[in-house]
Amino acid sequence: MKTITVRYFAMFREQAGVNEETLSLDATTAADVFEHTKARHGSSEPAGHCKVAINDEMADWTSPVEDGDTVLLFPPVAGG
Amino acid sequence: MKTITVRYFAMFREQAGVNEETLSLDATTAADVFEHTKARHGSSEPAGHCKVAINDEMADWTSPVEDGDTVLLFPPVAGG
Amino acid sequence: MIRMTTDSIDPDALRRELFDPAAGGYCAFEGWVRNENEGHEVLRLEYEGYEPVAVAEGEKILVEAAGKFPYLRAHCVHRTGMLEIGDCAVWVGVASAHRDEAFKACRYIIDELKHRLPIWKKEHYTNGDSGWVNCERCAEHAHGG
Amino acid sequence: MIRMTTDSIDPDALRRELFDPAAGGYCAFEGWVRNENEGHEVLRLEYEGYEPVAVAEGEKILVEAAGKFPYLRAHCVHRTGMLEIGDCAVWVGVASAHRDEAFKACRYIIDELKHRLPIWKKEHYTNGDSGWVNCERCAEHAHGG
Repeated sequence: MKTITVRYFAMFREQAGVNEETLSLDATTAADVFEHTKARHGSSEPAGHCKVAINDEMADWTSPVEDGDTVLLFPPVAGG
Repeated sequence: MKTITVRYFAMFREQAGVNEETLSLDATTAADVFEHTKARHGSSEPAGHCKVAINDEMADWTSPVEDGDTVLLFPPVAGG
Repeated sequence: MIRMTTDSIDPDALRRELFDPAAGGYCAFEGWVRNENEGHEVLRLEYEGYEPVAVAEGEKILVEAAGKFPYLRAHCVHRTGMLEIGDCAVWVGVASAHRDEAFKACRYIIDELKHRLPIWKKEHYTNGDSGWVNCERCAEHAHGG
Repeated sequence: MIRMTTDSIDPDALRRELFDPAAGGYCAFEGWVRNENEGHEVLRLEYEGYEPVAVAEGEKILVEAAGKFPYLRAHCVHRTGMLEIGDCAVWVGVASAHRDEAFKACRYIIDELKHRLPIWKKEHYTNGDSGWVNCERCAEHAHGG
């Protein structure tokens, strides 16, 4: 089990009802964390449209997560 | 013979030494007027790089000139 | 330089920062909040951004643009918070020796910025509804099947 | 609208005239006097234009651009007279619903304007010489053989 802090943005924050939460979970990659939170908060957004950052660095869904990491979940972006 | 007023711009004005002059000449087209002024002022600029207007309307070198017309001779342009 | 702000954007002041005696061409792009999106009448837009990652990713985009279309100077500012119709949400300015690089770098920067920066917008409609706007490429993908 | 002026150009005032609640994208281009051209150190530039034909031809270009890249509003101002390094010689601004038309119409307008309007520039060099600048396409043609 790893302790992972997850931060939610925009649509994900509204779905989760919190900005941030700290979870204990079995997760190897960023994708594992994302799937866990989707199940937890009933989201169905495909990962392909979303982005992820780990400790403020852009990452891939296959990037490994370590105990103590902060994972940022970004729904589809729309700047400009 | 037609009476044609010719107006010179930029490089052509400097070559002619006048802004404008009124000439009596045998000319059917704008090209005829241009060739006449080139010979008169020793210019060698090819017509292909230049433009011509007749009475403030853009014209072609093959456009006919009439007695009393004002022909504007534009050397290669470089706006902007 | 890229930065995020909650203040209104001052394009004229930003433009002056790009002056360079070797610059012959300057291209600027501004994204304005418009009154309509995909058939919905929009009242205002709410922008949310995550600054640490947005700024890091924006700097990468500026460097990429300089590699592809060598320019002299480029800046970008993105506003967040609640914006009204006509407000400038994003400004990109590029000064370069010749106009081709200025246009192309400016276009590259705004195109990349729109789909790579962690910035989201929520539209507030005249009927009282609101909704998060999906990214352009997602929409293209979805429309394409 | 296109106009010529001997006064300095005020891009911010011009930009405000293009505001439109349906506009989501705004693209502007400015031509600045730079300190160098083809290896010559430039001190200042002297622009000469013939306004009646320049304005008529400019209006045609704006109409053509609207046909190709439908925009909401576009303006263009060209300055003539003696300009110093850093001065804005030409300004083009386009507002449209989406950014693609704004970029493309702006580019079309400046490209056409540069080789169709009866406007000429004379460069004054630091060594005291001066020379009329030939049009871009003539130069390209000449370089191409």
